Amino acid sequence: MTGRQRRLLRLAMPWLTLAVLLIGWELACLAFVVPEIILPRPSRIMEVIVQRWDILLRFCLETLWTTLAGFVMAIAFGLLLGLAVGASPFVYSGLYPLLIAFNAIPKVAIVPILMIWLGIGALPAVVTAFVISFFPIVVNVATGLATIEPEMRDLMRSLGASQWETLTKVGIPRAMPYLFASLKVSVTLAFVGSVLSETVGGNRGIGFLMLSASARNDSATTFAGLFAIALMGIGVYAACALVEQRMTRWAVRGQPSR
Amino acid sequence: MTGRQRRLLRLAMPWLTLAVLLIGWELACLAFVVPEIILPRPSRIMEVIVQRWDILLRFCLETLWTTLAGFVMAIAFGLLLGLAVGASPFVYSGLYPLLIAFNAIPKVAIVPILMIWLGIGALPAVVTAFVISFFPIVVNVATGLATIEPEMRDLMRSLGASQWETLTKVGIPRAMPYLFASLKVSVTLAFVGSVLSETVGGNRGIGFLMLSASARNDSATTFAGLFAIALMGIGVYAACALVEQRMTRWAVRGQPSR
Amino acid sequence: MASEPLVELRNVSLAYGEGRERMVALGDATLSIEKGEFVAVVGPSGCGKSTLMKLVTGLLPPSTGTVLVHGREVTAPIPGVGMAFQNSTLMPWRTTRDNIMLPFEVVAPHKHRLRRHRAEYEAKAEALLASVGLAGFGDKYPWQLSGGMQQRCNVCRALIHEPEILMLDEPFGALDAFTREELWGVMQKLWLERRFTAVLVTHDLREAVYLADTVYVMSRRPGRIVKRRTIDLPRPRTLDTTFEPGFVEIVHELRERIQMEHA
Amino acid sequence: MASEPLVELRNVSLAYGEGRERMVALGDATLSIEKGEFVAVVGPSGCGKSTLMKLVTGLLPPSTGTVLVHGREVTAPIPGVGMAFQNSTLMPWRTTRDNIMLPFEVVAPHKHRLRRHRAEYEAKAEALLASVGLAGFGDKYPWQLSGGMQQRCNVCRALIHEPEILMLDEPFGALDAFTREELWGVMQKLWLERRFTAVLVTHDLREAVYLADTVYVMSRRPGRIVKRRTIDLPRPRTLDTTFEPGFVEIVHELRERIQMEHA
Amino acid sequence: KAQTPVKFTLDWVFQGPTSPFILALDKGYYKEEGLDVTMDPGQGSAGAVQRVATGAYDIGFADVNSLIEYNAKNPGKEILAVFIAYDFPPFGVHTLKKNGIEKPADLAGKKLGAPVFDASFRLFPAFAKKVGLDPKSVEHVNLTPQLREQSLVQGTVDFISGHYFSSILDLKARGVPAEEIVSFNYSDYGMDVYGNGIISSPAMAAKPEVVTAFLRATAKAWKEVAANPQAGIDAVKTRDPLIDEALELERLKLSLDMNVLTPFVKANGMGNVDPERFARSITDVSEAFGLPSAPAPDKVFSDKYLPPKEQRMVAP
Ligand SMILES: Nc1ncnc2c1ncn2[C@@H]1O[C@H](COP(=O)(O)OP(=O)(O)OP(=O)(O)O)[C@@H](O)[C@H]1O
Ligand SMILES: Nc1ncnc2c1ncn2[C@@H]1O[C@H](COP(=O)(O)OP(=O)(O)OP(=O)(O)O)[C@@H](O)[C@H]1O
Ligand SMILES: [Mg+2]
Ligand SMILES: [Mg+2]
Repeated sequence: MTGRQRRLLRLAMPWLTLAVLLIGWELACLAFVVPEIILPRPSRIMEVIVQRWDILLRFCLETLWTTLAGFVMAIAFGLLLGLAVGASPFVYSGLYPLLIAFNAIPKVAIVPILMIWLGIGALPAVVTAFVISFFPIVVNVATGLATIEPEMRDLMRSLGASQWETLTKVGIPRAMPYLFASLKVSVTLAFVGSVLSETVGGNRGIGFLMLSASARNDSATTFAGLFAIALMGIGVYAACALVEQRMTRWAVRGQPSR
Repeated sequence: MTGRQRRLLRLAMPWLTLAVLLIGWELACLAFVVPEIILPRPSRIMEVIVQRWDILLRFCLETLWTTLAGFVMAIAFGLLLGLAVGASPFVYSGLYPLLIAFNAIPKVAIVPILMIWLGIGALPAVVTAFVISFFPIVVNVATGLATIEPEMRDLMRSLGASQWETLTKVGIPRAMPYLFASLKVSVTLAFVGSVLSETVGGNRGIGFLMLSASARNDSATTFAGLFAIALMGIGVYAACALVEQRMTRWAVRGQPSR
Repeated sequence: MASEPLVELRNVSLAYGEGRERMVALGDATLSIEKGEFVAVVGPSGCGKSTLMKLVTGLLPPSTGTVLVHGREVTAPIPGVGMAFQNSTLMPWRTTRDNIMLPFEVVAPHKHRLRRHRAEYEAKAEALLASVGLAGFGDKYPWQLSGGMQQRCNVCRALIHEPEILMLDEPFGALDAFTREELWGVMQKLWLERRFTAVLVTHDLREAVYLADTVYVMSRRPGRIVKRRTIDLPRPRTLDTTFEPGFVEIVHELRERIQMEHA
Repeated sequence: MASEPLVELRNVSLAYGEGRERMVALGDATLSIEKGEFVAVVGPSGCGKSTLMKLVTGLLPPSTGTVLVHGREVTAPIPGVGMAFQNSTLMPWRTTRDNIMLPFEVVAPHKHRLRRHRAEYEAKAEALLASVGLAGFGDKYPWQLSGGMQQRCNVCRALIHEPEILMLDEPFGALDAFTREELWGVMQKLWLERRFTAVLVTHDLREAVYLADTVYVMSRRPGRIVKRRTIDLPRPRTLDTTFEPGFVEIVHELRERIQMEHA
Repeated sequence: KAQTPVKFTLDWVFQGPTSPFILALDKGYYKEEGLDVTMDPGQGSAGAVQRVATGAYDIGFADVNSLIEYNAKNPGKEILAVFIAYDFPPFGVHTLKKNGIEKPADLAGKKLGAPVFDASFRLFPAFAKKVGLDPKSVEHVNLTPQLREQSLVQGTVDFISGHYFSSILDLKARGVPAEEIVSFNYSDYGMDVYGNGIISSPAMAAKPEVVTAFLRATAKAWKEVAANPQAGIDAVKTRDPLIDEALELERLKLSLDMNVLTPFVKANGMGNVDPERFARSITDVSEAFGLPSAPAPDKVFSDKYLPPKEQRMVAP
């Protein structure tokens, strides 16, 4: 294969896999006569999406912005906390167990309490998206800092660099590929968080749409909602991937570009 | 501070933070007269735990083993998929968007379908824990492989090493600290997954306990359940941390040991 | 030297990067290496010596020209090579001994035998470590070694599986004169015993002349081969040889040729 | 030399590791460095030269003994040092120019001025790069440079902010003889202009004698200082100086002292 | 005797009102009938219907109105209810005195907090029609059950919908005195709909003797619980040891009084329907749910699985 062909194939791959998946799903549904109420066929879901794209779009946009707001907060907070945890063994040993504990707790148990405090609407969705998604960023940033090579550390110390300078000039750039890796996990969690919050209370977003569709036994619409979330997830991922490609080129040097 | 004092302080830190947190919570509840049904005070929760520790323990063990089973599957599968994604740019571009899409979907929408196929009981809980928790492992392993230094790659190629040997001899050990980082995220998600599945169906595990407690407004018991999950999370974390310390010592060389 | 050469480079050039970034590192190199020949390559810094090594072993595909090994064109890294890279590539998660034993885990006859004959292989590693003055450091991690020690390990790893072709990229640069000269002796002894094919990149002309059968001198970037000098001093050579007029003369000759590149 | 020394080591020793792992790398070193003195340290591989450098700058706390700078005991890395580590620590995510400019971003007077005077600082970096023969490589990443080029960058980074104390750990080991000798000249010129205090670790005795005011010879591990030799050859020294009998004699003297360590 | 395996799903967690099933299981009434029953809690009626429809469960306990909706949307794949447990449904809307709502007409223009899958909420349009209220004049806010009563107390919403044996007890638990609570039970306003019943999967429906055996054992347990509610609570306790006994007892008593032991049941036994009323209820429900067409009553309920009347006389 020439380089050009490879590049084209790489661009086509996601679509190919997607097509294979959907066709397989469709055929499986047909072959096993799966009732629509359990698992609608993709063709049915597409039908619903085409029919109701305007409603879906409106609800999507509501979900999208709460998710992004929560995600941005998660990045900022995750970076800061990661820096703190990675920089000091005391913060590490003091906070890590608590962070684990907090994250092992299903957020669905906490969202109602959040809503009692924050009211119902966009705010609890943003907050849920935030609290559910910051942890992966923390662990990767902290690991990036904790594993800075002692040679680099010595270099910075010999220049009289402050802790903070070491972090920003060495820790962060060095951990950049992993920071982006964690963003991939984080953004999916942010979606889960805001959709979760929308199902717990309020009349907005894809979460509400899906819940009320499922209360009506309207599986096709519920799945259309799932598709919409998946699509938004991919969109945000694509945006991140673009930035990633520019910022981590050094780390995949000599590798076929991705 | 001497080294010994530092080490002691580091051991004490988690307990100190925990104590501060709980006391703060208790005081806040007292100060703002928060009704127990909304947010019980820690002392009340402890009371419930002490009174009913035997029952809690039984439910906990059920949750714990499903979680661990799912977690172990997630590690195995996450490693393999991460290897595939990290090793081939085609798999990368073909699978990553789909993985993102899949993970952005709230699993709560999928669990009922799972239950229809797998029946009720431990199996869907294990599967849920698994599907919810493999992704963080995939991204970190894949990133670890994609960022192998070309010098190391050249070394392995000059020895005639296969792709697989490069992965196991360089990719994995090199990414070890990040693999453990992802396990921290992953284990929390596994708990969320199995508790989620327990609340959707079945009469086992902490999830069931919490659901029925919250259905009858028994907040103290609900929170006792949350505490139990948090505790199990910390327990698993501690086990992982022990292994981590042995396996990633080289990466934090010259750093105060954690 | 009528037999077919082991490695042959025909009008090989190599450019890094593409478009505006493109930079020719090696221009039009033609050379051939016989089986069992000890070749040294010298030249100014940045002239493409390391690049040449990677081309010879197939780690880099040439931009133009062909690289032949055993008369066949090279498209993938050739097997059975021992390489000591310029920047030591020891793995920080392995002890020195495990680092050195890496080839045993990967290279063909050994990797199947390693499990059952572990002790034997470990003994071999220890012996090699001892021969470069690192006895007792097997259990240390590379980052617990000094720079020169790391470099010696790096060379050991290239040697241990007794490869047919040995590539050494400035293997003794971080060593003091005496340790270095000791290792010349070790290296020559090995070569006399096993008669592997070797390519040595070095900045030390005495080192080149002491060890090599043929010395190639390269020009400044983009590197071309500007001189080929066969060294027919008798073997084994000793440190005393290096003070003989014949030796000193060759060193001077090479030195002058390189100096022309610096004018 | 009656003035108070800038750096003073009193019976300093250093052991790495603890318990069974414990290994004394440097034993009982006493030396003092005047302000503006150019010191060279030579000795066999693994004898503790790099360790000594880290002790002098406070990067490592001594196991026993005291390190004084300006008469005060050192407990933290001392500021205003330029260090070129033995293994080049260039950052792969920065271009060569940005790597060299790192000290400007961190060291005190510069970091506040950098924003507004960026062009001026960049010009300085370019000039320095050009002086070591790397003109035009500012936009390349370190992994696009050859080993010798990386090493030159590494030295540039230590020099650029004109530190009062300069530590060079085998700075020219990966360079060919001519490039190396050119850089001796560059280094000497800088020193004559600015009169910084310098400590140079090297295996090249000619290099040590060419550049230094005082040469310390260390014994094998655990390293002790076994000889101190002041070089009072007139400055500026040139390449011709290195062929003068006085120079050659000192080199021989040092060589013999080191050889004793290898016996 | 060989045991026939039967998988049974509830609509919700184990609570007082569903205690008869647990009692029947624990006391071996099912076993006596040759049934090997496994019992799981559920996640709402719609889910229970789905579980039974897909054959994941053989028998379920679910709101008949959910069943009507399912059957209307899946013609040809109808699921049958074989036993009605709540002759009067526990549906209603609830508010607090301080909100100034005294009669259903006052609900116009107010804010309703309810989970979208709540049966009382879904039937609200039918209720509104009965009391002459425009359902569109009410603003709905989706709230998870955990939030519903709290939101009413906090004043975020003006009224809520829900099973009164949940909502009222919940409000009391939040410190609202009983006299502060205003409840409009749908059945008091001419809403003749039925509540929960036992539904059977198509496969199980083909084995009438098994279904009948299950119903017989269940009715027996219900009779026992009606006579001695505490026995029911003790049974729940075996499943969920952490329940608050007093609360569950109260809930059970409420549901027995208002949903189960109605005059019709006292006269005709538990499980059957009044055909006329049932047909009416289907029309009402279909309209409230906006279904394309109302399913025929015999596509929703069949009395042919019922054990004889004397075995269904549960009232003490
Ligand atoms: N990966 C790369 N990408 C781009 N350019 C490169 C790369 N590797 C080397 N070069 C360039 O190719 C030229 C030759 O490099 P090479 O490493 O072969 O030199 P060398 O002769 O080994 O020098 P030295 O003696 O300093 O090690 C240099 O100018 C360098 O900048
Ligand atoms: N981080 C470390 N941990 C443990 N031991 C170390 C460490 N660094 C160095 N050593 C040991 O200390 C001794 C001296 O090391 P050092 O790097 O100072 O030697 P050196 O004189 O610089 O040698 P070279 O000329 O080879 O660079 C060596 O034996 C080495 O094994
Ligand atoms: Mg090179
Ligand atoms: Mg050193």
